Amino acid sequence: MQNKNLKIALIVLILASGIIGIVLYVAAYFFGLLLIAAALVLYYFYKRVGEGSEAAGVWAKSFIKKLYIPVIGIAAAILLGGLIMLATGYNPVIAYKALFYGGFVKNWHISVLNAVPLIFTGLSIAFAFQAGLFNIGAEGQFYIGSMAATWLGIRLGMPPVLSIILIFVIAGAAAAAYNIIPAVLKVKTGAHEVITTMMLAHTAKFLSPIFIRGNGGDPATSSHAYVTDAIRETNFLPFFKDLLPKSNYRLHIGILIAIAVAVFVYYILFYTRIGYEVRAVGQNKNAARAQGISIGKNIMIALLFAGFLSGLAGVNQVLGLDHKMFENLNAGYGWNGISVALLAANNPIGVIFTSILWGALDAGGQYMTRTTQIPASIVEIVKGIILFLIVAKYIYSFFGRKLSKRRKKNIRREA
Amino acid sequence: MSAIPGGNVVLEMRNIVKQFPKVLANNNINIKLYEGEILSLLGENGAGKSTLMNVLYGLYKPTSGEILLDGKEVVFSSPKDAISKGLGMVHQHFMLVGNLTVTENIILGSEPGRGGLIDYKTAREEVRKLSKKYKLQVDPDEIIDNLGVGLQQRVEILKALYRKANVLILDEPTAVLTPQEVDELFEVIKTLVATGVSVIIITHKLEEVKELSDRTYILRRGEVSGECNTADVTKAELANLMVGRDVVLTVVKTGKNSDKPPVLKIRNLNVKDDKNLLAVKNLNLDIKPGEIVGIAGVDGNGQTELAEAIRSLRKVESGVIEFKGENITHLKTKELIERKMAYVPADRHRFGLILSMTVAENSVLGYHDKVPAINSAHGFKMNLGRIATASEALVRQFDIRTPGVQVPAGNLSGGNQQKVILARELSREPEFLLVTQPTRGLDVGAIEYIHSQILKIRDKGVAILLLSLELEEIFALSDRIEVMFEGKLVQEFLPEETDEKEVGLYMTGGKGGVSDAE
Amino acid sequence: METLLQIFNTDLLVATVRLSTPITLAAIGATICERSGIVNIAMEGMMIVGAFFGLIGAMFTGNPWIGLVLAVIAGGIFSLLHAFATVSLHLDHTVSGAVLNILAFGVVRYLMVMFFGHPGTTDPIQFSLKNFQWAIPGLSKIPVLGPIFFNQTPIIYFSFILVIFFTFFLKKTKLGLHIKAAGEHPLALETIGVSVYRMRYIGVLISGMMAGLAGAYLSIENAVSFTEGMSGGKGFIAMAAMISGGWTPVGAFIASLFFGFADALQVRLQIAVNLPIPSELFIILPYVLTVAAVAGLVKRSRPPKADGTDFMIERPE
Amino acid sequence: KEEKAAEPAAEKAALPGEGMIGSMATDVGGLGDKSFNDGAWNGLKMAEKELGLEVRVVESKQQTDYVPNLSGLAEDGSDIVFAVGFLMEEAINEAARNNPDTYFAGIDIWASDASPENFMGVVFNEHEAGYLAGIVAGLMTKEYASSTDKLNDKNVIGIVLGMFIPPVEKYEVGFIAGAKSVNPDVKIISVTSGSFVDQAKGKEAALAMIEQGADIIFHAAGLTGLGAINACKEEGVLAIGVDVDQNSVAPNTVLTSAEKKIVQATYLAVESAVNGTFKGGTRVFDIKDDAVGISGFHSFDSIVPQAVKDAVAKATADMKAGKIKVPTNRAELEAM
Ligand SMILES: Nc1ncnc2c1ncn2[C@@H]1O[C@H](COP(=O)(O)OP(=O)(O)OP(=O)(O)O)[C@@H](O)[C@H]1O
Ligand SMILES: Nc1ncnc2c1ncn2[C@@H]1O[C@H](COP(=O)(O)OP(=O)(O)OP(=O)(O)O)[C@@H](O)[C@H]1O
Ligand SMILES: [Mg+2]
Ligand SMILES: [Mg+2]
Repeated sequence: MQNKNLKIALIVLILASGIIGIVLYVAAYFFGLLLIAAALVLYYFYKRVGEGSEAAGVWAKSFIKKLYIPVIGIAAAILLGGLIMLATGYNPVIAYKALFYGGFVKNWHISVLNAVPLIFTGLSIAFAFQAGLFNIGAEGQFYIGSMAATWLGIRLGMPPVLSIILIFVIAGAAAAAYNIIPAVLKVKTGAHEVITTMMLAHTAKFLSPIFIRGNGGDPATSSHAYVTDAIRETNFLPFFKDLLPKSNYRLHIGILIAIAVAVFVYYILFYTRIGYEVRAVGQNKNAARAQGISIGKNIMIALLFAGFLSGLAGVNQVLGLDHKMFENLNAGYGWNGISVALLAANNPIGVIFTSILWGALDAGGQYMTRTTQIPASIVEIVKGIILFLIVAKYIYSFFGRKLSKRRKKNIRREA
Repeated sequence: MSAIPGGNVVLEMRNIVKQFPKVLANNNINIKLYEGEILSLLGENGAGKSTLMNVLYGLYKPTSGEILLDGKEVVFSSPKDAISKGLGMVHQHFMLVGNLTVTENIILGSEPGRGGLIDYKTAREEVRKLSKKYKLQVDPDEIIDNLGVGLQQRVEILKALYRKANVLILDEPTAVLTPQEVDELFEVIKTLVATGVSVIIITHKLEEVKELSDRTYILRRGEVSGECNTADVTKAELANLMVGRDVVLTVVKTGKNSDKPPVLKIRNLNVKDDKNLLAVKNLNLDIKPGEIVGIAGVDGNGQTELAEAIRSLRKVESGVIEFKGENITHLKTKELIERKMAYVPADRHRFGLILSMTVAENSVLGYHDKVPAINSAHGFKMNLGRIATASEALVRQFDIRTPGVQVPAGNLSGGNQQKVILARELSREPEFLLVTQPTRGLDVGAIEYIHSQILKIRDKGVAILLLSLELEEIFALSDRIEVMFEGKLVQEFLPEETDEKEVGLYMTGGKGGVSDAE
Repeated sequence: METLLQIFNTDLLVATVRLSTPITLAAIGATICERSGIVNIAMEGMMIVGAFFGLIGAMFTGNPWIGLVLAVIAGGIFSLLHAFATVSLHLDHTVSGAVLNILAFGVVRYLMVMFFGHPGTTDPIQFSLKNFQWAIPGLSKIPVLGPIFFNQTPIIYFSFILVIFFTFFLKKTKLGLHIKAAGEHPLALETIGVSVYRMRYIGVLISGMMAGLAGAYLSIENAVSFTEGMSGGKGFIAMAAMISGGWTPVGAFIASLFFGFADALQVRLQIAVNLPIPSELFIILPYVLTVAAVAGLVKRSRPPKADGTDFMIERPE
Repeated sequence: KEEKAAEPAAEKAALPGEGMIGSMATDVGGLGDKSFNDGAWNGLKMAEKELGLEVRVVESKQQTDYVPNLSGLAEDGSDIVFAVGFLMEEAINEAARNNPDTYFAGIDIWASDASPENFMGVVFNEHEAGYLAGIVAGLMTKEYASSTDKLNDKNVIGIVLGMFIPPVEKYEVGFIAGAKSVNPDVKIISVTSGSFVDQAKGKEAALAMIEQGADIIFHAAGLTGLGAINACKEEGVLAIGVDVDQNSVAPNTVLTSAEKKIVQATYLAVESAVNGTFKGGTRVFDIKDDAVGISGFHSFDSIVPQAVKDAVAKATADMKAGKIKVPTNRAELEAM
């Protein structure tokens, strides 16, 4: 039992270096990465202490096994993207150098900023997927969340932390409420959520200008505000630069909130009754029902919580980055949220990484265009290919089978 | 109907091996079919009978081995090739497209007409001619979904005949038929044979083998364990070959009916089916503690709806269900579970388990919101550690063969999956057990184990309602048999005072409350 | 008020047909696809691919008919990815559809830059299918019906013909029968020797070609230019039309007309209603109606039984 | 940032701007809009030729790209960065504030008191151009409707707007004021499409107007407006273009265009940066500079009666003389 103290010490160390590492890293301090790596090594050590070296080995192996399809997919997509660039007259070496330098080094802060809303919409879509539902209209809930956050942000003047928390809760709830419509329709009439949430996304998008006009500009002289008034400064999310002066001035703590929420969603899904029921309904409705789990209730929970999470994406953009709401955002957080959720196989923790990857590809793509004038849209293709290759993971066994068949045939022919 | 040894061999399968990813379904099988004979393939569930025939029919590709037709080797790369060589197959599960007409189903894939168009007139004519010729009456324009199983089977046979099959494979054709329909089918088979068709029939019913076939192959665990002229062997010998040991064909029940007052009372129950028609009509039933009531009936006579109504998975139109004096008609499934009412559903994959979840997670399904699965009575956080320990105990107690409790339930074999369900339901000390088709698709060993477990809790005083399509099972377990026909309980029997023939007669409406007199 | 009444005229109905055509085409395509058992939510993406290639063809050859053919081919080829993913790779249909939508928009954006040097939108083309508007002699003179049905542009005529063709296709042809069987009970079809895979590939291919045609309508007949995102959710509205239409071509056509009407009305109401009502409230009308339609305000019917299911005879690990 | 420490001090080489970089970020409309994005890009290219600097352009895909693109262009070495379009107002102020060593210019964007020194707003009096276009439309649709069979006697004209932002509003109210000044009974249908990039939407709106009898349709809707012009072409009515001379889009349809000289304005801004005369604040281009107005009538020159041309000339003179006060927003228009 002398192990016990060692274990506690290890946990504290892991958590401390992990959290500090993450904070520093996302605030664009690269040695944060070292701390994160240290935390991982410590965790490995902790596993050895706890369950013997074998368990740690199994854990590491299964982790690596989980990673290899994404890694192959990304590598293949990069290769294919390079071929496409070659075919269309660009130098892929120059392009990728700029892309990675821009996305992961020079403009890392933009990658992080891009990732924040994606983590939320990705979580939203992943959570709904776990319940067997496809929240394809996350973008709409994002708009609702943004509107509610802006409305409150302009008006709420309580002590800072309190009103920020209130805004998070209320605006998230508003977005959740928006998803009541598809949820109820799904439960009562079976209307497919792919169509209903999608249509409601369009609706929310078109309604936002009305809201913006009502909350911006000087109503006496004009009715054409395309942007709302700024929210109160007390309602801004804190910036990293206040604590860590070298950090980029736009980088706000939304990324930490996002990571925390991702961990929370993971906990809900795999450690609580709600998550258990949601997954049960998602994986086998009939069995869940026969064992007394209410399908309707869990559809409601899943879609509402998904709406809440997408709403938080909007809250973060408003409170952290824009401090107001624009018309015609053209944000595409809904579609990209689908990508990151699928890439992460609907695992909330995975969503963090896939979102950062996506954000970095975008940021790097812009950097690439600015410096080399190679069109950033190549990134869209690379993203599409990555997605296809990872999601269609049977593609490897499919071609593997084809190959082995041919080989067999050849051998037979030779015989 | 005598065997024709030394006649022409129309078909031969040599050294057939079929390996599925995890199962060696056929291991080096050799069979021969002579012209004009009825050959039966006998074997317990999972022995590899269907697989073998699907290989023959070109649906599966054999891992190795060859098929000879009239002495020449043939390779079937799809059923199309097999059909063109004169093979016809009626599958274990009907291969009929429900929303198409009889004619469309029969001609599907070999439609008359030119240039991609279907000549419906000719098609209908041909179907009429065929059904007249073989005395298989069906309405060519009826939609399949509107037909009963007996008629659907006729369509299946017509489908094969339309394709001019001279070798007809019938995979468990009698499983869903009433005894009377079985007799009719056998007549049809005999007329077919008289016109020169050779027939392979799969079954695991010994009487049918004896009654119909000339020769028999017995399959066991993917291998041929015996081959004989049917006339030369007894049923007991066949059974022995089938399972590889002497089988006790009836389980011995001990104890007697309890005389306590009933715990479950059903009064004037009416339930509708998916088509919004009354499927359960004015049903009354009592079950006492320590009693097993078996409901016998042909599939589709309202058993599913009854079970679902009791489990509160289906709306009750009218009537009352009472449990221990409490009206539970409109309670939720969850509340039934809280009242210690357990349920073993018929279709374990669809209703019993969540295949992608682990054995441990499955072992608390339905009880996941009760201590000790969660930390407290109104708990939120699941107690994963305790769930794992408890399910490990169940695995040991119920002899569930699994590599561990943290593997997906889908990785287990059918029998072991069923054991997971049984373990989950029985370990909760239920006071009532609704059990439907508990042994479907399982082998004899597993069946025996499950039957003994059901009897064990009966002896502990649990009231049990058993719904099964297997009359044998009903007879083996029930203290009291109720026959269900067209949504009603038409007759009650004590198992020792009746036999399968008599019950079968009631099941098919041959006797009892057929007319809707009221 | 006077203007409000004024908008209910033949022009409104002509606009209804004009606006419903892309929905009709996509809805029929989706119908055939789902009858074969594959759910295709990538109609939107396939439409945009078709629209883009239609414009490329029309612009660079000067011949809109070549554009039309190219659009149909491009939609078809793109749809084969969906067929490959869902049929051969056994991927979940919705997931594949979502991925392909994303891929389609990415590919088109890149190609925009390749061809035009910028994303966004292209110049209008001078010679489009609009130039082939054809008033059928005699018939086009019938009051009301004439202008609606007999004085139209090519793809609108095609859409009428295709409604009839696909109705006939499903009812009377061997291929149609096989496709229906593939979506209803695929194993039954396989056991009589017809390849379910092939039928489903064909079903998806038809939907892709129809989506391509719908896209061509958008780019080279209606807007006579290409804009990223010009499909504006019509692919999804088409799916709603397919559902409301009970998975039949005629039903899909009628439902599409309804959505087209909502859209046509919306634009005119903006003009006619002189109240200070934000125009956005009109714009959302078709979307709201779509939600209402799938929610069952329109008659419900049964989807094909094996719709959205995977088919595999021997399941590998 | 270090590498560009060398201030844009005029280093007298062959061409004054050599070694400098001028760049722009488009708004979501992007290049190819035949309007202000294209105009600004042409201005930069003109500067490339005349002044010898390197030019770069980057497209913005979405609202959130604006700040990174503008700041990024500065960080990556540009000496002057253009933000094109009113929608980038917030972004350019922020970028300019955070990159004090780079010049920023915003087309259609006002510099406010809070704007930093290194930011120049370049704006136009669109309402003056709109006013002249309105006079042409107001006269042609009624009094001179017989001069071409593309016009009818219903006395209805239309306006298709993109997003409702100040430059668009100025075009609209100027147009209405102009039309009403010569034709008080004219019915003017105005539709806000909410988009600068949706040709199909613009077309459908124009078609609906034509159904209502409109025979001249003006647009201030970027690409959306190209759809409107197309509708006019198909239905055989007249259109009035915007920002640049859009006659080439549909020569027999576009009667004239309400113009603002973005190319020149952009060039001038670059030049000032190269010369070191760049000044912060707002630079308004108006009719007195001949920076706004209407373009020629091209093939319609013989059809448009002299009286119309005279009316335009008179209004131009009056505006220059300050005798006409053109409203700049709907409230002012209402008040008239
Ligand atoms: N497509 C398949 N993939 C993998 N395994 C299969 C497949 N089909 C059958 N099996 C397995 O092959 C074995 C033989 O199955 P088969 O269906 O041939 O049995 P059977 O003798 O027909 O049984 P039953 O009497 O229940 O119909 C079983 O273990 C079964 O689980
Ligand atoms: N259709 C199938 N697809 C994939 N795997 C299958 C299939 N059918 C069976 N298996 C696998 O084959 C193994 C044996 O299954 P099967 O149901 O035949 O067992 P069994 O030998 O009949 O055992 P039991 O006596 O418990 O029923 C299991 O691991 C099961 O997962
Ligand atoms: Mg088995
Ligand atoms: Mg079988």
